[in-house]
Amino acid sequence: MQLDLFLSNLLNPPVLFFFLGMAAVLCRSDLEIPNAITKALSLYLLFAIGFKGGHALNQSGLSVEVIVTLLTAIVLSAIVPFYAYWLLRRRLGVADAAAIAATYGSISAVTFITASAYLDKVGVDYSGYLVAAMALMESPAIIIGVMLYRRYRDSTGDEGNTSDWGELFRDAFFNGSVFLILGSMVIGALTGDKGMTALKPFTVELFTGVLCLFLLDMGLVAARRLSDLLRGGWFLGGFSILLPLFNALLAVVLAALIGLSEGDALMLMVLAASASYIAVPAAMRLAIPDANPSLYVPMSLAITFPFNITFGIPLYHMLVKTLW
Amino acid sequence: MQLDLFLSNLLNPPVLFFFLGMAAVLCRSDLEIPNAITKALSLYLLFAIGFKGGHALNQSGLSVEVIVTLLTAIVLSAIVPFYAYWLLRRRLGVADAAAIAATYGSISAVTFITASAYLDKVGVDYSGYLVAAMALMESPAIIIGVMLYRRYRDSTGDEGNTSDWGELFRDAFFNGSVFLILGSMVIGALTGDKGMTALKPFTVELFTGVLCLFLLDMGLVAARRLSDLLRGGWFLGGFSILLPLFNALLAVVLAALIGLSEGDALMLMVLAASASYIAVPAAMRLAIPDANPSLYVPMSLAITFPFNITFGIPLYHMLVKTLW
Amino acid sequence: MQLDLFLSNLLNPPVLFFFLGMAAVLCRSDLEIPNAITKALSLYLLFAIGFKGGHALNQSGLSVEVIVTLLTAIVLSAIVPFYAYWLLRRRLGVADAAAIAATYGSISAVTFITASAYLDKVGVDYSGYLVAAMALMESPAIIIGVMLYRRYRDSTGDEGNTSDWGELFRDAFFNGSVFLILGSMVIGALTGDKGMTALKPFTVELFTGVLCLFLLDMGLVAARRLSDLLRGGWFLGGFSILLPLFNALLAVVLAALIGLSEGDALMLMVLAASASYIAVPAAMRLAIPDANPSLYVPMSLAITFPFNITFGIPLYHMLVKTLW
Amino acid sequence: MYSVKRLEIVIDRSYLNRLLKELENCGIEGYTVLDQVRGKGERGLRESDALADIFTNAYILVACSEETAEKAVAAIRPLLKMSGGMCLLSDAQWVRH
Amino acid sequence: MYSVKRLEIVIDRSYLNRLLKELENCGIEGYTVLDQVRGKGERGLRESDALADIFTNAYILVACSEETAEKAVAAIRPLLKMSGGMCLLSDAQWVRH
Amino acid sequence: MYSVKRLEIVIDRSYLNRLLKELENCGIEGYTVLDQVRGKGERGLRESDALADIFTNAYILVACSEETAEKAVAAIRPLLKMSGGMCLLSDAQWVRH
Ligand SMILES: Nc1ncnc2c1ncn2[C@@H]1O[C@H](COP(=O)(O)O)[C@@H](O)[C@H]1O
Ligand SMILES: Nc1ncnc2c1ncn2[C@@H]1O[C@H](COP(=O)(O)O)[C@@H](O)[C@H]1O
Ligand SMILES: Nc1ncnc2c1ncn2[C@@H]1O[C@H](COP(=O)(O)O)[C@@H](O)[C@H]1O
Ligand code: NA
Ligand code: NA
Ligand code: NA
Repeated sequence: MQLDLFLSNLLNPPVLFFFLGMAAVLCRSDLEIPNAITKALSLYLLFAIGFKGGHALNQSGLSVEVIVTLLTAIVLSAIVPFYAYWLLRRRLGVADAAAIAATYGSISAVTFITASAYLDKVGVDYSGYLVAAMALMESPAIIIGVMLYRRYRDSTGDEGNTSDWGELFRDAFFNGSVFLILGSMVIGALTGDKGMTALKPFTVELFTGVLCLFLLDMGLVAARRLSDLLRGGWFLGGFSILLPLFNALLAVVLAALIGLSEGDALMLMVLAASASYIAVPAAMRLAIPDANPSLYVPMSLAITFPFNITFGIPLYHMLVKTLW
Repeated sequence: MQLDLFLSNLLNPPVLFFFLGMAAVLCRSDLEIPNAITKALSLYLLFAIGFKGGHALNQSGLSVEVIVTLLTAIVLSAIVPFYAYWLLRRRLGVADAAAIAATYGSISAVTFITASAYLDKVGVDYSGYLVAAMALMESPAIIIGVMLYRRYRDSTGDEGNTSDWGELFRDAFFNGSVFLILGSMVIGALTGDKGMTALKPFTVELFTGVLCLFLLDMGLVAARRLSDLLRGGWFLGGFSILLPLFNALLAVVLAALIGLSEGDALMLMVLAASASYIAVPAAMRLAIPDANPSLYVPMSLAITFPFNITFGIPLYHMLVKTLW
Repeated sequence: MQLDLFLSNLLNPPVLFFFLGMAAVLCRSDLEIPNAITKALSLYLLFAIGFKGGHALNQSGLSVEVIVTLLTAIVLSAIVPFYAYWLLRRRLGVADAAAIAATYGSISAVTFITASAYLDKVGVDYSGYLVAAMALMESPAIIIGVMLYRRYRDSTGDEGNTSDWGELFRDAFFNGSVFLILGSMVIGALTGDKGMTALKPFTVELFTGVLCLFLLDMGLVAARRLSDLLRGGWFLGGFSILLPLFNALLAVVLAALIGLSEGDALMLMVLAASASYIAVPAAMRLAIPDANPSLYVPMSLAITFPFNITFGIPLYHMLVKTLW
Repeated sequence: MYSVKRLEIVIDRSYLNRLLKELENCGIEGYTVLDQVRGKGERGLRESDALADIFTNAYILVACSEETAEKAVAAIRPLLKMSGGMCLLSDAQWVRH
Repeated sequence: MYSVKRLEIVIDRSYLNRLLKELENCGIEGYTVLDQVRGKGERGLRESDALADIFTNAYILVACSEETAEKAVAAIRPLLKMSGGMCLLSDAQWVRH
Repeated sequence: MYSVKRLEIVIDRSYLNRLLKELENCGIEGYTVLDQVRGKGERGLRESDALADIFTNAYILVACSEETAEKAVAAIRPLLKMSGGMCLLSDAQWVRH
């Protein structure tokens, strides 16, 4: 039965398309997806997931339960960078440690989406308003990562870095993906059932198909980036799997404390375990220029992401099933 | 009840996404839509609206009523540039006045589409064949604008301008957007119900979703272009709102004369009130090179367009409701 | 009744959109589809057709009938280049003859797709697993074309050509389009009905619409490339129509021998008659650099393709109807 | 290898076709074009927005003989005057292959 | 025609806006930008993947007076040091129109 | 600042990877690539159509020492001969950062 969960997840078309993308790189196929298309697919996913989340919020309203869950999610994403930083400093400099810590405090929308496809498949419900939790978890880790960096770096050698806090907050809270998901959520919440009726064929019915194409692309990119990391040895590789597991554990404890349902607990775990490869790298490159992007990008994109969508999700589910 | 119409229009997802785009620029978010995607969305909209219009023509046939309506639409779009030019010459040179006049004689397909989404929402019918009216109203204003320019400009200083009438007619009647909308219309008319069955999921069901993304993009662009215009003072800003109002009035009179239905009258007003920001600017840049595109583009795109899709459409509807 | 088949095919929206694209070039319209969009449309089509084919294989299983059909298809695509080369050598050099032979041995997925839209329209069934035949027919002709070239070219003057057999096999079997179609097929076969349910709105319902846009684009490209060829005289123009007819005849004989159904026989003829304009040219440019791409591309794209989708398909159908 | 002039032109893309025609009239047989570049100059920022697709520049690189370059420069000046843009001349060596 | 300096810069696109601000501060009023180029240098291959969109370079071409060029070069050095990249100076003639 | 050679190459994109391999074999460690440019030359117009994606050029910019440039030029000649294309050499100053 346990194996069942893994198989159920692996035979999910989106997950299989991710591996197809990786296989294309291994076979040295010239399969390629133009950059503009990658961006379009990701715009679509953010738009659709935000709109659906907004519709769910419209249905559920802002109850105490919703607010407690959202606050828990924010706290969770703000704690992670602290211990992640502390662990990473054993091996890495301040800049790299801070950037990676921010990466793992934040989340990956596509991991969340893949988990929701998984839950649909195995027939477990989850609350649509968790999309709001996801959106709110993107930014805090960025701020904390940069705070850690500015607090602990040796004061020399960064004259070039002229970005101030104002810019940083803007990069954290108004970056394109956060903005689109939040905005679509607000619109989904405002337009309610009428809006959903008009947009359902576009946002709901096409969703899995677009997700497949996007994961195909992520597979291509992840496989290409992987080699960057493998040069770096085992510490970072191990970290990219063990930290998510620990984050998921922390999340499941919090989920139990605030009394989430089975599906919601799994989703919170997935959010905690996931790491950012879009919003955070863009912010880090500017705010922590001396951190090496060839570390933090492949860690989240080429190890944590595939781990989560293949083994992580069913593993977390097993755990929840045992505990609940 | 009047307020109702405005709210009904404002809570339309496409309109809200337009404002989300504007908000992104105001918040200095880095949200961006690649150019290739903008073009793809606009190709889709032209394809879908043309095809649906063609199917409607196939159903209605080319009755006297249809022909009278189409002729009225053409005449309307040909008259506007004359008085617009005359008004604009009070403040502007020949080139700018002629280019802006052409801009306001022509139409905006997306304004038309937004109005049709509004009518769907408030449950008022309109004739699908008006798409043909729209397509036929794109080009005449271009020709008349250039005629005015060539007639009244001082003959000096334009040796560089080598474009002849042949090129001009081609730019006016065969430019990409006119061609695609007319072509799709013909195909929709030829393939009738069978064609519609095959293409319905693509052209009809996805329509509102794609429109939302496109309007998000238009919001981004409009907000960026707005600053260009604000430097230019109040005359042009006021003109960009008052002329459309006047055009709508003229249209409603004509609509009453030829006995259009409530919905059709509204659509004719919307067409008259809308201004071009795709086909006409492209033609003007070539045919009236000494006109300043930083005037005519933001006027239509950043003032007239938002005005029409937020206040204009329900306002025109109120008027029609009062009169009909 | 015969004319009926032709009309039925011509009034197919995809075919009409192809001619709309050609018309745009003839009218010197500036209608354009960005390259990234062309690639996206083609990725979609390969993804969708592969996935549907895989689902069909999942339903049919790998019966003897299926295997015999696939083998026949492979053999067919491997024989064609030999006699095509022999014919072409009457007029052309080794390099050009070999490259064109490979082009005609291989297939065009979009021709196949258009034929399937035609069969849907006229209400004749065909086996979904023929998609596998199509995928398997893409590559062998590439290998054989290059073998012919390396065997017969005069040994001088090609020091620049350093590509070895390893690279060639990779280009033939792992090029992007072959890889994506085969990969999607495997995923469709693995995920069966569950996968199809999740992806149906995306892969099935949107299909005709996307095909229309893609054929619009192909019309644009074909019309532009046509002029390249017309300079070359009548031999190649005639060849681009007569060879497909002969290939279709050979295919119908084989189809009768192995006892295919009416629809399946037509599809095999269409595959044999079609020529590649994506995968093969890319491989030829590298492996037979001294062949002139301004011959083999427009032959397949601007003559054979339009011929097949307008006259070819109904003609082959007439023949099958007479014989079956 | 022999000496050539490198002609670099940035022009409003609306006028690209006219420019290329002028260049060909001057006997220029080779050029390379980048269809979409953005920039800033006397007429302010020029960044494409793909809707009103008239705020984009094209970049053209031409290698030709000095004589041809001079002819070309004279021929395209009126166009550049009308549309705005930039034209640079520099020296290079053409590698014969 | 008069002599100008051609300044060619390749820089991590994340820093493009800062670079352009620096250039404007030095009195540079015209530039042309290619937003997406890829390349290889001391920091290895840099090819965009559009997901983590931080592995792309931008290319900037500036024509300006020698004096301004020197000021600009001094001003952008710290930025290039931080971000990596390349800066080339060469000579050209500006064609007046 | 020190003197370098600017090598500009336009080549059929099908051969881009081979060209880059050749350049690296000659000891070139830095280059910048534009993957899609169009143009005209001896082989006529070359404009991408994204279907038969073999009618596109790539543009490569390399800054390197004179010596390396000469080696590179010799190495890529046969490739250019086979594929067509253009190769220009000019002078520039490399700005150290
Ligand atoms: N000094 C310069 N250096 C580089 N590019 C320039 C320069 N001046 C103008 N340009 C380019 O030429 C375009 C048109 O220039 P202008 O007509 O002066 O606005 C600008 O958008 C830039 O792309
Ligand atoms: N020698 C060179 N020639 C041409 N482009 C270079 C060179 N060195 C570096 N670049 C470009 O500058 C970017 C950043 O260089 P780097 O900081 O050295 O990695 C590279 O990705 C290339 O696009
Ligand atoms: N004289 C030239 N100036 C600029 N670009 C050129 C020139 N000649 C050739 N090219 C470029 O090199 C490509 C291939 O040239 P060819 O092999 O001569 O057809 C052309 O498509 C142009 O992009
Ligand atoms: Na996380
Ligand atoms: Na109007
Ligand atoms: Na064939």
